Amino acid sequence: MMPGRRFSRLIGTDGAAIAIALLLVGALFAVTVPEFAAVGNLRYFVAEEVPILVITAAIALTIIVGGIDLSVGAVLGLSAGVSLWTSMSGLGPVPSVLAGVGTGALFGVVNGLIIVGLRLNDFIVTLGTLNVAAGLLVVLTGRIQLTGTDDDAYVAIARTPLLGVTTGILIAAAVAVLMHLLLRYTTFGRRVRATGLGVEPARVAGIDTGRVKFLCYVVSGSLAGLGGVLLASRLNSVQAAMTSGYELTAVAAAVLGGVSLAGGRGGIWQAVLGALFLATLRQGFRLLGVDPMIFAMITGLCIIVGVVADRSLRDLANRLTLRDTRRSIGVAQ
Amino acid sequence: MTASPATTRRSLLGGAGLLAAAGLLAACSPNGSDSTASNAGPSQGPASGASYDDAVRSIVDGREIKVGFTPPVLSENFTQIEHAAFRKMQELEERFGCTWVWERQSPVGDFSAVQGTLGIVQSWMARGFDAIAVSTGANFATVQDLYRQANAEGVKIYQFNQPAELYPEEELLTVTNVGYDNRWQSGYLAGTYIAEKLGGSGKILQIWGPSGSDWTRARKIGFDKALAENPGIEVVGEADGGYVRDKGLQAAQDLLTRDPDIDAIYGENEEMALGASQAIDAAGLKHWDGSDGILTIGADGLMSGYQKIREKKLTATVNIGGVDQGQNLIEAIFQTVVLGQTVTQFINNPTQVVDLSNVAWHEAYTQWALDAPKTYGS
Amino acid sequence: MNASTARRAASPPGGTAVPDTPLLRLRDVQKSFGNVRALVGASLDLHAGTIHALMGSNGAGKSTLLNVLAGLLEPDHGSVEIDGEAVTIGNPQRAQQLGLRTIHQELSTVPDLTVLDNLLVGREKESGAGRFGWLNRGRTARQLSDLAAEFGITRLDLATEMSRLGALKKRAVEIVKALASEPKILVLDEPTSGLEDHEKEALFDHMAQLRRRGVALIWVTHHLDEVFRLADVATVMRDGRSVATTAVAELTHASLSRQMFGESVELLADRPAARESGCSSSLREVPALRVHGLSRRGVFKDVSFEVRSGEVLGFAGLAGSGRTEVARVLMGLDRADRGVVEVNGRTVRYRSVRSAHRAGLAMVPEDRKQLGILGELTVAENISVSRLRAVSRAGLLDRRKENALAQSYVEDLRIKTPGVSAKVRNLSGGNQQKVVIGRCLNTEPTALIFDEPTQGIDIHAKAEVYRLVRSLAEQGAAVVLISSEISELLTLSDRVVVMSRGELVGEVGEVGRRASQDEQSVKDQIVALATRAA
Amino acid sequence: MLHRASGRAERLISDPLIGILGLVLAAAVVMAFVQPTFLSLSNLTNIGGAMLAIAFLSIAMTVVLIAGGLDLSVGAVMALSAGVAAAVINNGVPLAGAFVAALVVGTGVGAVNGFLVTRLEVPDFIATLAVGGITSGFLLYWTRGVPILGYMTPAYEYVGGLRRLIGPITVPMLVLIVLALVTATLLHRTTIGLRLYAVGSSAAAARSAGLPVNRLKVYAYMFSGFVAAVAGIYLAGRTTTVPPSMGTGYEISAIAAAVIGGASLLGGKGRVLGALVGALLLTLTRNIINLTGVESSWQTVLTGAVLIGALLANHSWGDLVSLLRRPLRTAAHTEAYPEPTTREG
Repeated sequence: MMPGRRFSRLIGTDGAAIAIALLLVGALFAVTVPEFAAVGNLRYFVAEEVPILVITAAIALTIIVGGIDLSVGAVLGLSAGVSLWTSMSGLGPVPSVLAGVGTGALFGVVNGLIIVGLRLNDFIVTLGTLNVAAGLLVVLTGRIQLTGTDDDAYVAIARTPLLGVTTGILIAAAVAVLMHLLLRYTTFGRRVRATGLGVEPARVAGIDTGRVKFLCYVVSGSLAGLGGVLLASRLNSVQAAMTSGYELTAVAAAVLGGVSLAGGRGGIWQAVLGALFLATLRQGFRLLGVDPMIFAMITGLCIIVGVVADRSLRDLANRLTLRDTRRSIGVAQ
Repeated sequence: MTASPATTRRSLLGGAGLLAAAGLLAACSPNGSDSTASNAGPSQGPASGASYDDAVRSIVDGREIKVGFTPPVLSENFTQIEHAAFRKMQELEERFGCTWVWERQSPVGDFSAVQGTLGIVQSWMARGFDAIAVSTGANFATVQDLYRQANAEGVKIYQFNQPAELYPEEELLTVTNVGYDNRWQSGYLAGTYIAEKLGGSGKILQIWGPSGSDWTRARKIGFDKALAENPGIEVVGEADGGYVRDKGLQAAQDLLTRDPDIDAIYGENEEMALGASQAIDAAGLKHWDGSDGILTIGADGLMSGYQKIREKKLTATVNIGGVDQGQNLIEAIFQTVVLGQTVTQFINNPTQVVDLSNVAWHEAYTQWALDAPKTYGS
Repeated sequence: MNASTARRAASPPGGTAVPDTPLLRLRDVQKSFGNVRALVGASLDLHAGTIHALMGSNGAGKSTLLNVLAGLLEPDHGSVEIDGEAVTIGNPQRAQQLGLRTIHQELSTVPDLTVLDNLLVGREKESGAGRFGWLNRGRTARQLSDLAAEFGITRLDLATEMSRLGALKKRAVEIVKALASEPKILVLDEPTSGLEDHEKEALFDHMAQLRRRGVALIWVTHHLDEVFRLADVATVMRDGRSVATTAVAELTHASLSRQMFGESVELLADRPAARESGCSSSLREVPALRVHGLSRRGVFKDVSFEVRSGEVLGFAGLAGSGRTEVARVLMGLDRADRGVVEVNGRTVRYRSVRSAHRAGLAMVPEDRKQLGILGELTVAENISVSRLRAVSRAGLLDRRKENALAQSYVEDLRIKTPGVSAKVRNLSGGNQQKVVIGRCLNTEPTALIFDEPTQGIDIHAKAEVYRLVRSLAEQGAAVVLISSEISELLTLSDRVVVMSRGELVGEVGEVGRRASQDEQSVKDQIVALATRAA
Repeated sequence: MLHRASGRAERLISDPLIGILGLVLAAAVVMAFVQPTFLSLSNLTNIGGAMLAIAFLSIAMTVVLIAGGLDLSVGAVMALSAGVAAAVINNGVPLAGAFVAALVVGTGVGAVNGFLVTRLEVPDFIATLAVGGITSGFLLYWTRGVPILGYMTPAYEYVGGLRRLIGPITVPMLVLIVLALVTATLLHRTTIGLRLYAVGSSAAAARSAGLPVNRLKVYAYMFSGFVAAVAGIYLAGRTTTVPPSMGTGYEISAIAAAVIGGASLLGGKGRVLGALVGALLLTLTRNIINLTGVESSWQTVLTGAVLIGALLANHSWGDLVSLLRRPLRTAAHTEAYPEPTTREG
């Protein structure tokens, strides 16, 4: 009985599946590809994934609240451009960061206003703003070559080595942790989860779901902006369409991490693990010398298998928990 | 058909080493010393004598050379370059006994999948590749950091088909850039060709690649120079064709509708020029026949483009010397990695405007590369 | 076969010899979900030309049984026979082939299709769809227009998109659709919910007519009056079992309710003694909740009432009369066009859905599963969610505080749960309802609205909810009770107001003081008010 | 009779598509003044030709959306089918055989989508995204990134619309018209169409009504794959070469066009005519940019703006009309967050 319950709790823990998968894949690559676990290599490839990690957290939040923000990737690119442009104009690191995050936040506000205020479909609205953001970056880079700032302080934002990794990685980790805490341990996070489970019951429970959603889009946009700053700082260069398709990777990562597209279910760190899992696969296959074309196919398969496996595990855990619950309170029916 | 150009070229290379050296000389940047090219023995073919071969053989000592090759996107152009490289690799392998480990990875996506290129290069660095050959849509600044790291780790980076000429040579962190000058060897050539054929005056359309790419910028500089030299040529419309045929076609179609009275269309790459050519057909307009009609010119030097030139659907294209790029890339790698020589920062290859008058040998030369008997990598 | 023979044919199983094979025979049907036994053993004999009422409180296993009949669930054990032959229903298509047709309680129409297309979906062949599934709309329209007209669906309506119809007509469409397929066995799951009186009458006429034609009807209903009026046989289910099948002629109200509720029916009947004093003492005070001239365009108008502290105000009325809508406006879920809401003499300003809670209003909503619980959240999270400020500091949640709070409610309300961190969706209906009540109490409301608080919960939970409502009032809360069960209103309320067609049409005062023999007359009074023509 | 007619007229006027068409017309009128060639026959023909690929795919997407699904793989399937058609022709198979092969491949990938979404219950967004990735990855791997060439024949030039049939009319235009009519007929005049709406509107309700929900969804995905293959066959002819990146980004345009045309991501809504109008609006945006000489870098920005604008028009046109006609009617339910269905209490 007890081991059974412990087992069901273990596999029922959100994110157990993705954590195990990540560990397995990581271990597999560490054994088969000697370069994989090398510190420098790990550091590099995690640093490369920083923008994806950040927008995965962002998109996961909007999915959990019952929407979706497809514009994160393009907004990340635009914010990176605006931020680097600001820095190249000699405005110093603080205004540059603010410009980047502000651009993201602005898009978040616009998304939120249109989706909540006008009650339009989030998928389509953010698809529209995705195009707007991506297009604005094309316009920007068409006017100014964003080929690097001389401001060392700006470049240092993401690149400074610290605690064996870089500040960029630390900031991304901090974002993941903070977002997790926000979702789990604050009243706002509670309202987000409740809203995601259903707008109507949440409203009945006295939650201003419109406001909660709006704020989620603002947070999502701001995070995309922050991700953009980190990207611009690390590469010290921004080009158009650099981040196209990031949003799809982020959605896939979040879903692999167990975030339900129906809303309400899943967590930030699980989604981030999903992103790390995809990144690990990519890096592992690269080091194995697998042709990226094949890799694209394998990733697709992994996503499907992952989603199916995650669901089956969850169903099993639910059944076990349900049985335990019924037993422990002695409900016959 | 395939055999003859191959032998032709071989004899050119082997029999007339002078020509090859001259070709390299011509391509070398002004400040590069020519000695590296001329005593780069391997290119001079078997005629150089056995003792030289044995000497090199003993240095090579059957070693394995690990090369990573990453084009920005998989396309006909880069396939041609890769196969030309295979030709040279096989030649060196047979002659000097080296073995090649070849790995090609390209980021999946479009030209802008810049992060992918960086990740690929980094993983090759981690795996201790001897030489990493890069062509990327990433602009100069984006890759600098990674190259610096590579230099620090002693990994040699080679760029090919990269518009590095836009950047100060002393800041380049590559062993060499095997390519051509996009400004003067491509954009300018196309511009002057148009001006010459049109007799110095006419209305033209331009279809460019994605805004902000280095290739586009560089070719535009050259084209603008040609325009400045030929004030009679007037640009009456330009559009973004995204480097793909369908968009090039639509852009050309729209522009032609507005202004059917056009003398020439410049497609910044061949795909878009071919799209423009189709737009001419669709609009029921006449292709250039040597004196009349709409002239179309692209740039790349693809087999598919040559075929269209033969069909008179495409007037001309700038062959950017893909075959020579592939060959010289391998040669540079052999010279620097195995022999420990230096090469110039810019190894610029011959380019030429190809039209009906000279398409035959360009086509045959490219086909020879594509028919490489041995391919490497997975 | 006429009604009387049908009635004879439907003598209880195990009784005297059955003269003819039943059209449908269920024997010991069982169904479990994981470890939960939803059907412990259901048996039923259904004869052609009879109306067979299927009764029982929610959770008794009726819906599981219906799903078996609809082909949505496969039983684990037991047999299903149609015309004496054992069959496996398996899927809804098969059910229809067997002549079994179910009208589900939930609306299942397609909003973007026209009424005619909605009538067509699922029975295209029968409506003359040709090869390649070519639809024959004209024929369908001809076939069904008379039938549809009886339910108030005009020819114009047939060409109208479903989304443009009101809820009542949508229900009518479903009924027409089921009747149109001329089933041998028709299962009706609370078909009258949402119907107006004349529509109910039309439906009853149809049911009677179907009976004459030899169709067997299984009719799930909670309304005893309707059963006595129309049904031939009643099978009562309790705790997943069919406990009794009796010819209606042999039943009385009392015997039927005893079958349904077991002996514990008295539990519901006991009345609090100390009510009068509590009520009268608060009469002089400012009303805890005062509503004046509240209107919402097209939904209800000019609703005014007061509830005093310690008082239970019952809201009676038919489905669709506007009671829930008034409650939603009070809670700030919908906007009023006009009117004033005062709590303790202070006007409530509705800015967001939180305004009502802040003002001291709370609601236990109807339809617990859809509107009440947040199933994926834990018991503790469900209880604290309406007043997170109490368990947080500066926006940070204090889990210990939250759990302690929840624990206190679990004990006070006797919520059966393995712990406060169990997910609410795993609890039984009654306990879920108690969690929602706990959530409301946690907002320390001045006035508390209960909207159908005992819908879908078992008899014991019902009794506990009753006790809770009473003790809340005794502790000084003003309670608004919306219920469709008149006896529930009579049991719990001090006064009952009646709504009809969006208006308050009358009040039955001092219900609590009346002697129980008056009950019938009060009931009649309420029904008369509620059904009064506009 | 009069009553009925006025009901019809009212329905017509309050049709959101009228709003979008108004937008298109307004743009056309403005353009007619700004750039007279806009209304020239040749430009209109251009627009007609340029919208074909998106139009095909938006019809495919509309059907999937109606059935309550989403197909992010249409672009990749289009490219793969184009590749198959081209490669098969290059192997000496006659045109018809190649087309059949392409259609079979497209429909097959659609069936895989359907299987994943229905049997394995993978969310449609993820399933079709992954299948799209696998499909385009396969095409890349198969072609090694080299465009497929050399399959063009005079007959294929007709198929690709490079040669015209009569006047400005090309074969693919006719194919589109026929496909649109057939699809519209299927959707509105046959059992399966009716059932697709029912399934998309509420799978649960459809299931209890005895409809084979999963099978219908699979049909919708197969149809989508089939039409994507038609688009691929056409596009291979139009561009006379199949680069592996052919389909990139098309799925997004297809969704945009379908949604502009009134389809809903929540299922149960959408029309073929709407899909065509959506495709037209998107193509028009590009055409206008090219014609007016607006810097091409603004193109993406404008596309995004048009998408949101159209959604808005779609969303509030009915409201606007009903507001004007019947001031007292309560606002229509919104698409994204339907107001609570007020239950009978």
